[in-house]
Amino acid sequence: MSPLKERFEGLLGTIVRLSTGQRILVSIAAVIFAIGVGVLVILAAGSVASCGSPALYIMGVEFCYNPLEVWLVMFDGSFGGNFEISRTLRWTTLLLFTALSFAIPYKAGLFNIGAQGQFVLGSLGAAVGVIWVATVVPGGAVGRIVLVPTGLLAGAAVGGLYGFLPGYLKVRFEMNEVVTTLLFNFIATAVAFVLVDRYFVDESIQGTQTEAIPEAAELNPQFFANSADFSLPVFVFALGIVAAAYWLLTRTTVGYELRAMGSQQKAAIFGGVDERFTTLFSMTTAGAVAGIGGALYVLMVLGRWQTGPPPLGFDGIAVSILAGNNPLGLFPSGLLFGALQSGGQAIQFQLGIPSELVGVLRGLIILLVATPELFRMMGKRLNRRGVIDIETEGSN
Amino acid sequence: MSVAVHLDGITKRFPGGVLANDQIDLEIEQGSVHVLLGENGAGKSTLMNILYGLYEPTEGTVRIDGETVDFETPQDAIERGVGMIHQHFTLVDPMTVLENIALGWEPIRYGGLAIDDGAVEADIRELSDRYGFGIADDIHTPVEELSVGVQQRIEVVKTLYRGADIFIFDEPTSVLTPQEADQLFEVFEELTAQGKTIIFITHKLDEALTVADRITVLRDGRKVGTVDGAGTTQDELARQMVGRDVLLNVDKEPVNRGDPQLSVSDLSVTNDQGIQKVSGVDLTVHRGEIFGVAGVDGNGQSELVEAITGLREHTAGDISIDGREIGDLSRRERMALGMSYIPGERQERALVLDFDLVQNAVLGSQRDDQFRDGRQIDWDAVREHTEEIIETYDVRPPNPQALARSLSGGNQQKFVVGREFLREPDLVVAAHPTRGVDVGSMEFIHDQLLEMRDRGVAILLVSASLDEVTSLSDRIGVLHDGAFADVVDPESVSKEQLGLLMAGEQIETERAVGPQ
Amino acid sequence: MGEVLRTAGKWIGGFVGLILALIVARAVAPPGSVSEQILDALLDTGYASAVLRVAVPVAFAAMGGIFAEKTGVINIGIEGFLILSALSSVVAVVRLSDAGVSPQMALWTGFFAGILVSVGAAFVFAVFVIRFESNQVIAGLAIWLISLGLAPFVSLILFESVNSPSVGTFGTWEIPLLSEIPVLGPVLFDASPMVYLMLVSAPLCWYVLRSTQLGRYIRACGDNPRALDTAGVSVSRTRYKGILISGVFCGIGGAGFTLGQLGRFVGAGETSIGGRGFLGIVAYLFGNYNPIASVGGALLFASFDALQFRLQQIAALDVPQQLFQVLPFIVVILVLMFVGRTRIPAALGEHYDEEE
Amino acid sequence: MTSRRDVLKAGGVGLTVGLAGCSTGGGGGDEAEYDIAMIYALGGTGDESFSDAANAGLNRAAEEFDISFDDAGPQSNADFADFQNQFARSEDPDYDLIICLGFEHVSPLQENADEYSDQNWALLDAVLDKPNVESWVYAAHEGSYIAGEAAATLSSMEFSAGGGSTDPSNTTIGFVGGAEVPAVQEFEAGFRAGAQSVDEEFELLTSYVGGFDNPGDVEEAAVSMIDSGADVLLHGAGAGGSGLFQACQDRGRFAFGADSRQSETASDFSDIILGSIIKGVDTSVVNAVERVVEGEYEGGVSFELSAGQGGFEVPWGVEIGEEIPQDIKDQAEATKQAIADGEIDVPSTP
Repeated sequence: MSPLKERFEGLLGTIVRLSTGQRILVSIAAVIFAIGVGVLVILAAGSVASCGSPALYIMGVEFCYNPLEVWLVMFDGSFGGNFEISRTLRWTTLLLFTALSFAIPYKAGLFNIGAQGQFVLGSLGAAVGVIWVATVVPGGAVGRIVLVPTGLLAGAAVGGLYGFLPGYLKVRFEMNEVVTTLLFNFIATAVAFVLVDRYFVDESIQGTQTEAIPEAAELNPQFFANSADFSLPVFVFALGIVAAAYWLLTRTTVGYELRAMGSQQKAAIFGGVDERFTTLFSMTTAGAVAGIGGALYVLMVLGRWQTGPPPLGFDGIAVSILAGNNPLGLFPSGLLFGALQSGGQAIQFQLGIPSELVGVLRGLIILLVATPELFRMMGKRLNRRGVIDIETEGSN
Repeated sequence: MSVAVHLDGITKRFPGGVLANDQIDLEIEQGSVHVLLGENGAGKSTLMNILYGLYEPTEGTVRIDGETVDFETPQDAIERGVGMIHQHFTLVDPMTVLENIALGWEPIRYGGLAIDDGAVEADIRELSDRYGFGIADDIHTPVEELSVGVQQRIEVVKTLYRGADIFIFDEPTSVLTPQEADQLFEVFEELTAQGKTIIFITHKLDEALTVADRITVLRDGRKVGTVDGAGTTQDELARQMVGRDVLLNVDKEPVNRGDPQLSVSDLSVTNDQGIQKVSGVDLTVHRGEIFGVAGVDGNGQSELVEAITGLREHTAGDISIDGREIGDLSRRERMALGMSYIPGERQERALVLDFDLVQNAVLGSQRDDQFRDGRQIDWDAVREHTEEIIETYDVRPPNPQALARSLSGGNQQKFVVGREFLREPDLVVAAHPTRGVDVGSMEFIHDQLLEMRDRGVAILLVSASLDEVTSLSDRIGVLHDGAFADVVDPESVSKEQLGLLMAGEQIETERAVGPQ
Repeated sequence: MGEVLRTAGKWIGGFVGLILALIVARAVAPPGSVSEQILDALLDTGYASAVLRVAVPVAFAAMGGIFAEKTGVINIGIEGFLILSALSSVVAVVRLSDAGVSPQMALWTGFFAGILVSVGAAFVFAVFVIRFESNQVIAGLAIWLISLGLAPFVSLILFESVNSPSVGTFGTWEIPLLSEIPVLGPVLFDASPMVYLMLVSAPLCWYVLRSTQLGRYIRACGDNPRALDTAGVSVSRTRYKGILISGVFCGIGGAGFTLGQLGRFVGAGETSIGGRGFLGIVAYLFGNYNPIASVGGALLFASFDALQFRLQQIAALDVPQQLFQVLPFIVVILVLMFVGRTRIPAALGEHYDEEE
Repeated sequence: MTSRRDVLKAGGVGLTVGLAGCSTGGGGGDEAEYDIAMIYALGGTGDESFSDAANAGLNRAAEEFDISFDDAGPQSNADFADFQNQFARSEDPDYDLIICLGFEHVSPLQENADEYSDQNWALLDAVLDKPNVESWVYAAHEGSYIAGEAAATLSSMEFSAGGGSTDPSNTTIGFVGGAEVPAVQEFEAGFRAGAQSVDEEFELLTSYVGGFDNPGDVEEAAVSMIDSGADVLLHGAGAGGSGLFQACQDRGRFAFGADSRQSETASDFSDIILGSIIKGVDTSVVNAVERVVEGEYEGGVSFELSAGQGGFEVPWGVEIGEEIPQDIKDQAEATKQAIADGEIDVPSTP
């Protein structure tokens, strides 16, 4: 028995042991808390920044930003209109994939911090695959029927392989997947850059990017603003994948074995679960799902592969953790982060407040959700004072 | 003699309502060996952790040498001369003997910029000589490289180094051979001769009688009574411990031995650290018999069991079931051949504590056709099966949705036994099947084992409890240092002879009956 | 102690042997060949100086990581501490310079301000993982992500750009006489104060962990917290100390890199820290939690990185620069694969309840 | 500069999308006649170089014409498309021109130029052939030719000024670029050609660090060049360029800046900055705005700013420029004229 394994069993313990209801409460509390801290950050930033006419006076102190205004603009920028909604849903769609890429291995007791790398290489695989296949298939509807699945499969294959590798290193060499997946992100970015720069670069324009994918492969906007790079069928497809993951985890034998492995490794092995198989399976599936997300980023959003992808892989971790790593929670959680992403662009655009604020909120939410004990303590304290009356005693 | 420790009305209630100690009064005389006797969970360790400052009592007071003390941390206790040697050693494996002994009590120099290791070393040598511990050569060796017996002596030296006058030993012999245990008891004599006081926690009656000046029996968190070591008997103590007469002898049918079911030949197994723990073991378990494996914990029992059940690879030898070689088969394939396994570490291995009983009921059978519907698990079938286990094996509460974690030890074990027996196995490997369960559940599980045997199932029973092994088994293999010291007939061998075998010594007895 | 000296001797001997082998190879390499150019680049004293310089942030991150992990707390947030310290040191210098403080004074005050902020962040992290029992991996990840957002955010608010203005650097300290020694002088005795600090810190950390009371508590805390607890030493207090020391080193890494070398903070992309904290984690895994070996790992990685810039200038070579930068990651994965597992503290990642 | 908050206050809280802007400026206040939007290169302003030059041009345009402007700095490559979208969709104000800075805009603009065919766009430092896009590119290689010539002359003689000095004993100079793309490679090509016009023996050490926000790597690359004998270095590394200045300052060598007057924008290093190659980013911004204001905007054309067209220039450093021998400056003027006259043909690829 590797000591690594035991240490992570211990790690997973606190979060796993909460009931579903408690977990939902913790998630909601974390979001509210993060928004509260966000208010403080905005006020602090507003008191430091220089501006002609302050937006707010509190006790004689000038604040350049009014937090209420910021949240309103953020909301407006996420859901205020057809374009905003589709932009939000675009991020939500992609986040569902990277979040699933964290959630599935988590259920098997593994931390996949590598969704970003799997996403990057998956997207490159999809772009290159589609461009290659496009040379032999006609355009139009026929091309679409061939090219879109090609892109998705290529993304899944490359991403899956890139998820398989850390799984293999763990199974064969007992290497900690937290470290390997973390490093693999950096390696992926470098490899993708060099590959594109040397072999797939589009000579006609500057920059490190592939050619544009053929029009037949592009997943064009449907039912939504044309320029929002969002396609409703793709969104439905994403929800379908999430539903499939839920089915896999709760209904199937493999899913059962995976959860047993994640919940209590020794017992799973006692029950005849093959540790190597569940590790490889969950990591490969995770990589493939992130790779599909990458493929959709190319097919639906960018239309080509380009350096400097957004950090969807890391956002996915936040989405998954906020959802308690439960596929059923991914949609609301993904929607929240999609809205934050979208709203972040809006506050930068309209108020001049850096969209990096969203990055801070994202980190805060992760931190707080990973700390259920904090809320339990607060609950106890409030309970004792008689402010609220809830069952706060843990199950252990 | 003066009284070293007074405990007055100690009560300890844990969060969640568990009452571990209930109004316990105790007086321990200076320079004596005082045994705290009780079953697992009787509250012995909790009481001593209170004396050692690890827990704070909910009620009651502790007095040392007549003076009331209020220990908040072990540091406080240590400063008042109380030392504790835990069942699980509190040694830091990669650190040296010196570093371990001095931990927390380093003589610092230059305002904390350095430690006077020379002074520590001199002290250790002096203690080692005075009490005859013989650890002077190992002072700069990492403790992980030393044997268990030496590690325990280091624990004692560590406690002495901290200036302890009162020693608490928490089940120190469970990891020792009888001979090592005897050495420990000699250390006790040395210590008491120098005026030290010893509190010795155990659940082994013979040990208690061997060393005790006085014996206090605890049961269910309450004190039953204190007696003089010289004036009591095993039977008397046993009755006090469990609260009634224990039936040490189980009624069982004469053995009806069938064909060999499990055959192991020349089996060798290594542990995680690559140290050979099982060397060249041969054994055969026939249908309809219980083959018992006795021995002090740590002599290769767990490695043997893990190799047979498919949880650990073996380095040499053959394992076969019903004549079929299974050495290379996975755990799942072995289960499919009719092997059931009741592990000792029930909470770690046999149950997923955060799964409900339904999900636990299918653990191990998740790929059987009975519970499958294509790729899916047929949860309706599993639920029915769960209800059957609960009903047949009297699991309480009878709620399939209950989390395994929420059940008591006995009920958890009954559930496991039920699940494994309902698999209709041809071979049962039971390791410490009644460890930590209440007496009622223990009797129930013993009955179930015998019933399986009488139905013609082959049973390999491994237990640290000699009583359990001798009363249930038809033959007993005594494991010492990874090999069978002998295979004997329980009817024709005394406990003393078994003890010698466990210590690795040969005895003259009639050879075990039946085919080998 | 004798064994320690023998080990040190072995390493120094091996290093000298390597240099000698390179010199011999250089002597026999055909004039004007690419291999001659590569060997020239390797044997240059400027290259050796570059290796020391480039190693600084990675080495301090590694030492910081060791102190946290030795107490049993996984610190993935190292990168975040480096980022926070880098930014705050620059902010302090800018503010102090605006207030008319002399440049060197401003730089050193800024350096300590960076460390202070890093320690503050480490304290918050410690409270979360010790008091509130956060999942350590996720909390560390969160610290990184928060810093990655917060630093450019603050920079934008204060400087109206994710990048700070330039503030200058400490420059190099030339040690009289010693710097005159041929070859060694310019490499070891005409360097940034941060390089000296690194070279002093490595053996110091090693000594502290090995031979001081705090060091032993820290080691015991990560391997068997119960042993420490039963010895009457508070596990959580020891963990607080370990994490705060971790914060100090990460602060030196971030501020020292920024004020010792870059002279500004860049918040675009992965910030000017750019994964050096993660490289630190890799370095201590490589060095098996030994501070000296881990700094050696950092130097090894730095030697790849510094080599890459030199190889790029050899026209005949076509060096994929991006791949070179991730070479340390690949090397560490290969080392862990074929040389063996690191021995991690046994209680790493586990919360310890003092009264269970 | 007036604050964007003024705009916000005017609009109240219930905002409509399109009230854009990181910073709003302009002589005409809120009721300016023309509204201009600008989207910077990745990372936005603060690079002391490319994006800052465009920002300077915008401010200059705001002084000259009756315009107000809004701008935005993308942080990931998905932002380019979104920001283009957002400005183009805006109706209040309805932007008369959206200026996109840098080659990274090309790919999303291909789509958005069609999508918003009524919108006027200007693309800087790259070419896109669309009827509603005017492209502006620069003859940066010609500017770097002049710098290369001056660098080689100084490198060949004993010269010291400010915090640096040259080493006449060898013929080595250096160039550190950001991404290896044509817009940067032309710096390298011109610099080498200029140096070799002085002496065929001159060798240009070259390194690309892969991005424009990485001063640490730029510094190491520059140090290794200095170690190899380079005494005058040029960068084309955007915000990373400060690393090159740092390396030169620490080691007493000289540098040429790029895109902005860096002896002023990076004033900490003015004691080693000989001069800067300005490819005319600010000029092109002013020109692009002027074409809209004057009603000359036609789209579908591209302009290359070269010598004599307000394109490149090489302003000498404010601190040590005066110490550069006059004959070198005269020669630079002559060369500039010769390039404008077509007498010298400067290569644009290495």
